[in-house]
Amino acid sequence: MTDPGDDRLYLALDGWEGPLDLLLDLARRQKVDLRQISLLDLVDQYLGYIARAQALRLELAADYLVMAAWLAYLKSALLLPHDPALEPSPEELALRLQARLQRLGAMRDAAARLLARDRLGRDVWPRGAPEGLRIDRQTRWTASLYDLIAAYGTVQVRRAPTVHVVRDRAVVTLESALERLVQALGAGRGWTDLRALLAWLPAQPDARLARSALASGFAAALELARQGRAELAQDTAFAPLRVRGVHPA
Amino acid sequence: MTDDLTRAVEATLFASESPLSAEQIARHLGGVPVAAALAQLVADYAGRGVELVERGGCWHFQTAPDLAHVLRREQDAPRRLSRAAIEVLAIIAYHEPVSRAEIEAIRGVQTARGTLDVLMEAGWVRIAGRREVPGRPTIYATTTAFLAHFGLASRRDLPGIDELRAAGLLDPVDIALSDESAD
Amino acid sequence: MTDDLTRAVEATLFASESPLSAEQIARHLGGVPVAAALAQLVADYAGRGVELVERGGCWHFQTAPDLAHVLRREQDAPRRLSRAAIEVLAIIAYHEPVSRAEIEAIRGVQTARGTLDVLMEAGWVRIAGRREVPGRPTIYATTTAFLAHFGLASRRDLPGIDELRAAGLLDPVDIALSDESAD
Repeated sequence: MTDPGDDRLYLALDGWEGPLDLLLDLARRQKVDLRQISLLDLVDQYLGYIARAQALRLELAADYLVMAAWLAYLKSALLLPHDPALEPSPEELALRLQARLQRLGAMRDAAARLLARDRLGRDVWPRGAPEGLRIDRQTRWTASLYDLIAAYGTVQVRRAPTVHVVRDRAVVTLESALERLVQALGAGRGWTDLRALLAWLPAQPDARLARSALASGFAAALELARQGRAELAQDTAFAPLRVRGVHPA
Repeated sequence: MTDDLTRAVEATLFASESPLSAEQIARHLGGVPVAAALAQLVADYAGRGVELVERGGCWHFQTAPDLAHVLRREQDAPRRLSRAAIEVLAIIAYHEPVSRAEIEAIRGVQTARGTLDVLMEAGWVRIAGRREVPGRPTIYATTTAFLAHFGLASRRDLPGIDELRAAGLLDPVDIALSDESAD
Repeated sequence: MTDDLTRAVEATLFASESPLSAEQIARHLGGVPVAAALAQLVADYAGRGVELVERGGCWHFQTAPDLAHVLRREQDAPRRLSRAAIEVLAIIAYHEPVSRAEIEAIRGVQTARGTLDVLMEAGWVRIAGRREVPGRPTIYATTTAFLAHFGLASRRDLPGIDELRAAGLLDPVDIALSDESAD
């Protein structure tokens, strides 16, 4: 702690942006081109720095310690006799570290050179009170002739008294279905498929008529069952619905 | 080559957010007299697209007055008419001249005052006088610009009621009911 | 005497609140080619207190850099960027487009959340899409406002970029390789 340079180092602890930044700073203190730094010296300086920081019980972020461990490994690998099994080789790792330092150093220099340029708003100024280019937006309304005519059609339709026309179509009314069913059951048949009882339809029935007949027939069967005049049975879901008449004794 | 003082005055006036008096410029530049530099700049910029002018003792650059049209440009912003507007337009076209109360009676809905304004702004509807009935309501009619926009030679080119019906535009039958066989 | 087109281009650029590309100027003036007029104006203003510059394809007038000391006022000091921010900005400018992981690989340290935000808020950095690699990381690039602020006609004018590229210092960053110390 007698070396004022060390003081500066410690005080600047918060100033480093991570271990690579600290390494770069230490490397620059060697005052040689980054391509020619002594990596072993650099490792020693870094480890020494970390050791002193720990001695002073300064809190070091974990990545500084990770870097220290890695550098210690690198140093021992570099000093030990060459082991061809090591992949990548320690020399290769050292080169990569050097390349990283060079790249970071280059970016730091570039940042400084950028900041030193003639900057707009600091060294050069744009016009203080530009008139501005006015673009007058003129609304141009559009509509097509079809829009116009269709709109008139809509208005006319809205004006006309609304007439709902239900198309005339073939239906089997509930009354006629009831009548048919009572007749069919009256003949004293046993259990019969409901659909068979509706077979009085024309041979080539209109599909809608057949549907109507089935619906009305079903409703009629339910009505007769409710009145106690018929029984309904179904073996399983969706199985044919069977019906038989109930005749008072 | 422009001398340094003139250049400094030029840059100061260019960068300033408001017009500056000769005294203000001089103070800004350390107290040197600037009258000669200002005269030089006025001469330099004469006939350019930008000129140096003095207004009420203060100097500023401005674009040359004859180029004012260059700085303003018109741009079309096409917009579709609203449904209400086009209905009102159609009613006017088919029934003109027609009053606002009549338009409302035909549409069966109140007509927002803005709707007629939009149609007049578009240049398609004009005030065609007043109806000589109590209250003398304003009556509206279409314009030649209306005919031009919709490609009509005259209002007689508008399809008649029978044609609209033939085109299915007046079909009052509830579509949902007539479409049953589709399922 | 300056010709009418040159005057119109001059007035347009003087009046505009932001830099304009040649295409924007041409469109504003009704579609005429303006390259010759721009070249003429650059020559006209050379050596004056105001000059015409091109930054990232957009043109604007600005005061001559050597007059900075005359024009600088107290309130002009731009907000100071942190060291981290300016370093990240340089890395993006020299390597763009670049992902956050690549920036961190170069700096050897995590980037604080606010750093990129500050640069984007300043209008100097933009999101330039995603890199089509696993994880599809967001990639960043600089803007024309960045070029304008730092007085660069294009990225080719970045200080020392050719030397850095020749030295291999701008090669794509291999995140995996440069990350061994963090394992």
